[in-house]
Amino acid sequence: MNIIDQGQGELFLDPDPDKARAFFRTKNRKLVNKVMDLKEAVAKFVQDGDYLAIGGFGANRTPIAACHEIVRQKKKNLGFAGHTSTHDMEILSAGEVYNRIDVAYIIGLEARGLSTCSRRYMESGKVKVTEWTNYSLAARLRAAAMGVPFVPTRNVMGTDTIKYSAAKTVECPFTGKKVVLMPALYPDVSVIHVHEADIFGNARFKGIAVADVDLANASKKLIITTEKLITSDEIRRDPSSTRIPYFLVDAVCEVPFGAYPGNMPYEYFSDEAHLREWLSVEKDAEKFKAFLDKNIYGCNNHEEYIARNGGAEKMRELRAKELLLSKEVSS
Amino acid sequence: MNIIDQGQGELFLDPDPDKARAFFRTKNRKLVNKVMDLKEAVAKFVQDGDYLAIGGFGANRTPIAACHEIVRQKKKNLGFAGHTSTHDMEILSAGEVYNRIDVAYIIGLEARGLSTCSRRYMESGKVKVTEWTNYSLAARLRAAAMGVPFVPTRNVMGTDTIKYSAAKTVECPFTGKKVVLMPALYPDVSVIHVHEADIFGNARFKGIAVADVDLANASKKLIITTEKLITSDEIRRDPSSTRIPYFLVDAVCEVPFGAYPGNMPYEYFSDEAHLREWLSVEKDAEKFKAFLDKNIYGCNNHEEYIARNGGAEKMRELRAKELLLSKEVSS
Amino acid sequence: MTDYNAMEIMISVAARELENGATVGVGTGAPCAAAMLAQKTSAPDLVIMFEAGGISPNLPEMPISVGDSRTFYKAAMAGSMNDIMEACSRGFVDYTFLGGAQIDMYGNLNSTVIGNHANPKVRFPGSGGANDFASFCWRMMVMTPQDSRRFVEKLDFLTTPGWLQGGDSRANSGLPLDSGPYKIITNMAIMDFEPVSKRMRVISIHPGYSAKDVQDNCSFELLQAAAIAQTMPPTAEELRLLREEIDPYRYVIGR
Amino acid sequence: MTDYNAMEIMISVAARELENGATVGVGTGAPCAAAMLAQKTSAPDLVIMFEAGGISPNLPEMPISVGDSRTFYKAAMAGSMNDIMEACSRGFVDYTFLGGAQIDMYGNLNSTVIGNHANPKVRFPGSGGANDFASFCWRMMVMTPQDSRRFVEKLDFLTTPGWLQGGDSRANSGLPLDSGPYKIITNMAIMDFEPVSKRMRVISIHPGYSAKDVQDNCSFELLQAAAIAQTMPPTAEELRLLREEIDPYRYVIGR
Repeated sequence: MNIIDQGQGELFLDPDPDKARAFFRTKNRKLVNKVMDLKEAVAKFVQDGDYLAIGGFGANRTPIAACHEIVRQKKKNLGFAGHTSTHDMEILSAGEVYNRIDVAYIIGLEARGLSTCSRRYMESGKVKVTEWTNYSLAARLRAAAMGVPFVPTRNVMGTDTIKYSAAKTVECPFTGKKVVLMPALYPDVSVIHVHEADIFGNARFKGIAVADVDLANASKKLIITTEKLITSDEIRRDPSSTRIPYFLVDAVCEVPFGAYPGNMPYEYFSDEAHLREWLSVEKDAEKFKAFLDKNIYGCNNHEEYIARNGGAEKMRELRAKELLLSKEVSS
Repeated sequence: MNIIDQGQGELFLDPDPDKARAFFRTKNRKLVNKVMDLKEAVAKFVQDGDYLAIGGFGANRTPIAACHEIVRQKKKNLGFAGHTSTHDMEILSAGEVYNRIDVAYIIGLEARGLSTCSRRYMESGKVKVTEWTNYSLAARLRAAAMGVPFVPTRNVMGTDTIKYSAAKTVECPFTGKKVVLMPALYPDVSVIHVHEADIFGNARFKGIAVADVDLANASKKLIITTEKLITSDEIRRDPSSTRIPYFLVDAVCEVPFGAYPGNMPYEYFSDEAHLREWLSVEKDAEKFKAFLDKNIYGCNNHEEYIARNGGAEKMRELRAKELLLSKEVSS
Repeated sequence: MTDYNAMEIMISVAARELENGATVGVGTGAPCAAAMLAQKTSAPDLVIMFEAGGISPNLPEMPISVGDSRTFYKAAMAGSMNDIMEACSRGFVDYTFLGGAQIDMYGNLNSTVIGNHANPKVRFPGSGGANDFASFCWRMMVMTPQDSRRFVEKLDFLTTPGWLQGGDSRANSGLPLDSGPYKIITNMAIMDFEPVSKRMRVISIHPGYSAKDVQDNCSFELLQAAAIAQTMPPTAEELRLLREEIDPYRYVIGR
Repeated sequence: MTDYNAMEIMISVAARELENGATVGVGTGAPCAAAMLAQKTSAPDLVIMFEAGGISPNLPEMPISVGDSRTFYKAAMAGSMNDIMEACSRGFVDYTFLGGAQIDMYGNLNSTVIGNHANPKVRFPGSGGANDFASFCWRMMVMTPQDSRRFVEKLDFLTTPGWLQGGDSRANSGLPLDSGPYKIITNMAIMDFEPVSKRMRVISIHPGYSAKDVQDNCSFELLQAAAIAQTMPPTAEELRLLREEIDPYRYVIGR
């Protein structure tokens, strides 16, 4: 193919579908019990140097408990898909667990402001950066999910965003138009948080999917954290609701409130006060160290973290906020 | 792009995404009542010469009532996506409504045998044929849904199937591997049968999706036939269940048992006796003419067709069969 | 004269640009407030889409994130990012509102870095969905304060496409045809783009500001429309809706 | 010796090829019967997938269509055609069973036309999902009657890829690496493919048939394995399962 234009950014992963096939061929297709502790799942499936992707959307249905555990286990030299990453990136930056990143959206927490910690780490020179966009990374996951080396898109042309990416512009042989080829992205390991899963890994979630279905299909290793385990009979009673089939999944970890302090649709809203505390405490190195010791390094698990930040009463508040119960009271 | 190989088959539709965009720009995005009689919807949105695609899978969640209406209105010179087409094609062939076809699966009714009527029409020389595969046509719809002129796949290489298609083989600029580019397919009009829809066109279905979500996104005009209308409040109570958003939809037609004699998941099983009758009566031109007069031309609508083939009692039987109630009785 | 602040007039002006029955891809903050105001005034059938998957929600309050539960509250559909981005790519989305650290005379935006990319002086979030929306949606609008450090001669990094280098450059770029920047709304004025050169052009100035004020707060030369209008200030009703219904806690409109 | 018919031995032999915990993409009829038999004997954890979207159903009876309700009855997931085909494309599906009107010495199949394509003597259904499964699944198997008109020197139309022209031709074709035809199961014998030439080779002959019978019912020269086994006939248990549980109405195994 004649390449009209191509980015000079580094491609961190091999888009070769035959190499991915050789790996996927070895994955176990049996219905086996994959339930394990999150500590064990992260120790077993997140290896130093792996390329990591995190499901959800920044602080929405995001496996925050897993991000804490990855930092707690002091993983190093990870690659990271900075795809709609917000609080997840803030946590991973605090642990400096990654040294290369595909950027779509980073550093910011949307309307909440920017993370000093993420920004400091991104400006430290310790991180290799390739630039993409939200759709570009979603398209790269789609290509991997399809088992092809790329998919075409029509964004980024004419910008520095493509110049610092690893995409290539070619001429469409059907229309003569320019299209951008987005190379397949097969993360080594991903973590996705869901509402319900069975012990084999069949998983359901409610609300927006973001890019999680393609992410699940594209990932070589996949850890599912779930608000609760359900029976396989319940999964099979309504197979139309299954979003992630079991054979993609390596570990199933039951982590109630696993997206806290983020938002879990229909279950609990985000803890904005705690997220503001993160953003402010980051500005003071001393305070931030103490904050991390309290909330991550000093906790054995997510349950302890929640206990230190309001516990059951706080969860009740956040559930009421998610369900907008106040509007019912006032009306 | 250097073209290594390309099919000699005719490409019946323009894969240019800018032309599709110009059309989609003009589609009404307002929440307006789109409920109308199927007769009116077919008269209004299926024009002679249009390229037609039919949702579902042959005789499963397929808009059979719409196929009858298209034949009843004697539409002519349609293009047709022969994608997993079985009983739908049998009906459309009986009316000789199409004169060009993209073939993935045609003529057969799977385990039931082959349709003499479809085969006779396909062997008549009246139909232009381009060859594809089930996934190739699904991929072409996916490309259209993505708003790009093609997507790559790794099937068909080295076969006559690609030789008689309109696909092109190129070298992947990332891996040097050969990939096939499947041109986008934007049907002029499609019909999809669902379980539930609101008056604006927000639609839900249960069970397998086949290629209907991409088909809905790819189609320039879209007719939804639904087992029943539901309130928009019910749609909005559970937006995660919406498979087709209203702005894709031009007409909503409430057609109970609209997939009969095919299978509608969780509602009614296929009427195998009646499908066998179709296959046998086709072999005798006289008998077939009378059969079509009785079941299509002589009916005003699907309700009359059902009344002539067992009516409510038959529908009860097929529901019991779908739900496997006999196994509960016997156990 | 009704009393209002800079954010309130920007949001009111932006809302008026959205006609009834249009589709708009929005982010959090001012763009979302503008879309909500439009729904409560001239465009009750305006269809709001959020890049994370929310389609046509009945927003109960302003979202904090484009992916939080509010973005698909009583929505027509809770879809995926690809559902939204592909709808944009197919030409189903009419408008989007974007912002950035820098904007140039062709409406190109920088939200990536200040300084050079290898070791930037300042690192920003990057494109997010901005480049995608600006590439795909028919008409891209920007709400931003009028400030010489924002309105620059040359961007440090071209994150998101406007009219690129002007003239036919966008038409020849490969980006979808006939899409591009439409209006730039600041605290001082409304700008569009001169059809041939695609350079930014002042078409309306807000009460209390002069053409000189606008140019003095822009580092490149602004074209002037033949007739420059005076912007209609926010109406009492627009202000009431913003202050009482849309942003009662003044997260966006401030105090 | 237990009494059985041609279809029963083909299905029994096919079932034995499917190891426990493998994934298999199947159609209706004999392939589905073989997969169901495997689940009831040596491969309880065999995962069945149907091209229309059904993943790992608990089949209550044999489906009439690869898209009917039975194909996702109590399934792990009722997905889409792309969910299945993309799983195959990614290398998640180990086996598939196919058939056709013609097969050649390299396991290529014709299910499109007899005669020339422009005006065929006979028109068949076309590829359906066969080309896709044969392109993507690791090991493609065929169940077909041994018949000189089916086992032909040259196909009228190469619908579905086997080893193409043999040797390295498939490896160089662009199709996924290391995928291809594995076993051909007929009413008389089991064939595999000689590793270098990729030509069809007899490895086992069913009771009651000779090497000559097999060759006499094939239009091309069959290679012979160094040691040719005698196929184990269907066991009483295999026959009981087929006749009583899997196909009680004998739709597939006949009377």
